[in-house]
Amino acid sequence: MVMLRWLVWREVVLAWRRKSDVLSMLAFFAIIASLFPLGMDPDTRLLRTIASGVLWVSALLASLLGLGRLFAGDYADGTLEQMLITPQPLLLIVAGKIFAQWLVTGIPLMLISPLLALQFGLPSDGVRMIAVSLLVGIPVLNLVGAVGASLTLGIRGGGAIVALIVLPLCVPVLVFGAGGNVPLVGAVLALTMVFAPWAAAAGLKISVE
Amino acid sequence: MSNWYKYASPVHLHPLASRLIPWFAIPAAILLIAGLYVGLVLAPTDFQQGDVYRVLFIHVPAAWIGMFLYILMAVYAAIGWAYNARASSMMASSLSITGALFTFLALLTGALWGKPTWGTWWAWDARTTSTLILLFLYIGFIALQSAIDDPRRADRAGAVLALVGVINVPIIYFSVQWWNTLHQGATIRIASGTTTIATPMLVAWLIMSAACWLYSVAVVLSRLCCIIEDREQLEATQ
Amino acid sequence: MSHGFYVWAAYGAALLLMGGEVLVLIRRRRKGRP
Amino acid sequence: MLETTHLKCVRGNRTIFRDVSFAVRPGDCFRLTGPNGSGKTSLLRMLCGLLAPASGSIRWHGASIESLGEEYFSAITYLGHRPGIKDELTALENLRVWCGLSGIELSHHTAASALERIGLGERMNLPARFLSEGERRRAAIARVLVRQSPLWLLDEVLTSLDRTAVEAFQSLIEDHLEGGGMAIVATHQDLQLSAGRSQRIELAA
Repeated sequence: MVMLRWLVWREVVLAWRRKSDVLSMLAFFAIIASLFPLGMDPDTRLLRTIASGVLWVSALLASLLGLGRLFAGDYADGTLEQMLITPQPLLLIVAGKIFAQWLVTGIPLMLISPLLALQFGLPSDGVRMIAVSLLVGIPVLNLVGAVGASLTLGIRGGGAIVALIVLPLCVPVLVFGAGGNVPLVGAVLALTMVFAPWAAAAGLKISVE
Repeated sequence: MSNWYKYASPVHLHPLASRLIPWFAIPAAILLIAGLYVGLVLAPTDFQQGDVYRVLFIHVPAAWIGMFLYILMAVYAAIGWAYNARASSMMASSLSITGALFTFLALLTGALWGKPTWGTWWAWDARTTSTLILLFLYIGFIALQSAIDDPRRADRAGAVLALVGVINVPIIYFSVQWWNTLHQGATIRIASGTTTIATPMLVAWLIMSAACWLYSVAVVLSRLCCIIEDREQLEATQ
Repeated sequence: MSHGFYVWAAYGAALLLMGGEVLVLIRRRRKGRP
Repeated sequence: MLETTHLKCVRGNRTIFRDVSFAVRPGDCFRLTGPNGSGKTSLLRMLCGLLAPASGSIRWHGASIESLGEEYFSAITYLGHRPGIKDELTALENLRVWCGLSGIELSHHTAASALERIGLGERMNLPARFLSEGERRRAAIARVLVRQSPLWLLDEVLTSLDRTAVEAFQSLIEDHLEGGGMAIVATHQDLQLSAGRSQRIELAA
């Protein structure tokens, strides 16, 4: 418990002192979501039908951008090595880091999504639907993203490869989330919570060795 | 039983694999020629579909092989990781290329079948979409492995990814199916084949399937030999 | 043959891909040997 | 007691060293020397359990370190080549967070006195990015003071330390050895220790 408290404190303080990481991710989210209407006929009916899909895809891409800060910095300065040899279960450390990642990147994404949803002329229950599905679904993106980030640590061209391996794995949550089926998103979340921290921990061990 | 274990080591596996290749490659070639003859010449024109159905002689085996090889790849990768069996990991790397190739072929032939049958090259139906995602999963695996220089790390990282992928495959399939029923507009159902299948059609399909399976075994073994040789060379030079 | 183009394109693509794979492998194996 | 038998290290496809065997007893200080690329860092990382040996075994009090897992990790302090100091955190925060991650709640007071002892007293509240290389190194060294672990694994800790810091560090090691501690130090510089038994492991290129 001491460990988890310090870990989360550390991640939050680091994110706060280097705000540009999170802010640029949020700006990225807003820009992508705004580019879609510009790329097509901004007819209200059309915009309403694509709104949830566009916001979900934008959130997915933005969360990919946020993955750079998850392990890479700690890997480069040697902190990750120290984390692997603390007398604490690695699974717990990884889970804590993913939780902190959700706290500092996932929650802000979810919070600005209703604002962006207004651009698509959605009625209030449509906006609520998107916010709720992102609330349950973004943790899945953080969890699956952590697996990709751990496996590509220190690889040349890692950024592109993270996208290649994470995006296909996010198909189910994207489909259920954009389709507005919150219970199924929750089911995917439960399943991902079981497997992803384990896989990310294994990936870290492989990558740090 | 115990002497089977020695094939877990690449050095012992290489001669065995090389010796096995012709046993699969030659029948594959013969069956392929026979299958092409039966499928393109002997099988009669279908009164409903015309000649397009002949595409299915490749399409169906390709789709099956693409799917099956992914699972097989994950199994080999997992064994290689858990038991530190390098040969098994190399097998997984070898399978990934052939699997991706057949998945791509399934999509391509599917489009060529769909255009005259459904009137569109690409339909977002459940099966097509899941096959596309499967191809993306293969591409991710291949890209990850080829980006890592240390072969041992590549093997293990690939194993984790393959395992995560294989857990995901049924979920992806289910999600795509659910999505498909949600958006009824896009559904196009394949006319269920209740029409009696003429014997030459069935024979052609069986022969082509057998040829494709044998071909993939031969090619995978052959690539396995290449990978073993490459790694031995790496070790020898350093 | 009706829709001949599609049938020939499909078989052509299949043979091209498989043949290409075989060629690549044969060249790789030749190179591997001294 | 730490005991290694016939350790072999393979990186990529290159064998870096083989047949490295030694035993570290309480009061021993091993100096690990060898040219660049001879595997000093790899050997230390193996002893930490970060890197699995290609063959051979590492035992801590008779049990292999893999089987001990976290129990072994609580017995070691490893200072790596890259010190693991976060630029955005102050030296004090870095130390407290590091302890926190090990599951130890370190009071502000204890952390501050450790940093004072290592000569960072005035600058412990500056973000680490304003510290010099040597000061960052000291901030990392402060870890061995706050966590009483019997085995220290130190990789090139003396680099960019000035003479007073090197002397202070040597006296730290002496105290540690006198109290029955063990240390393995990879370094090009000489260590003049007046306590404990000094030994040397030389890795060939």
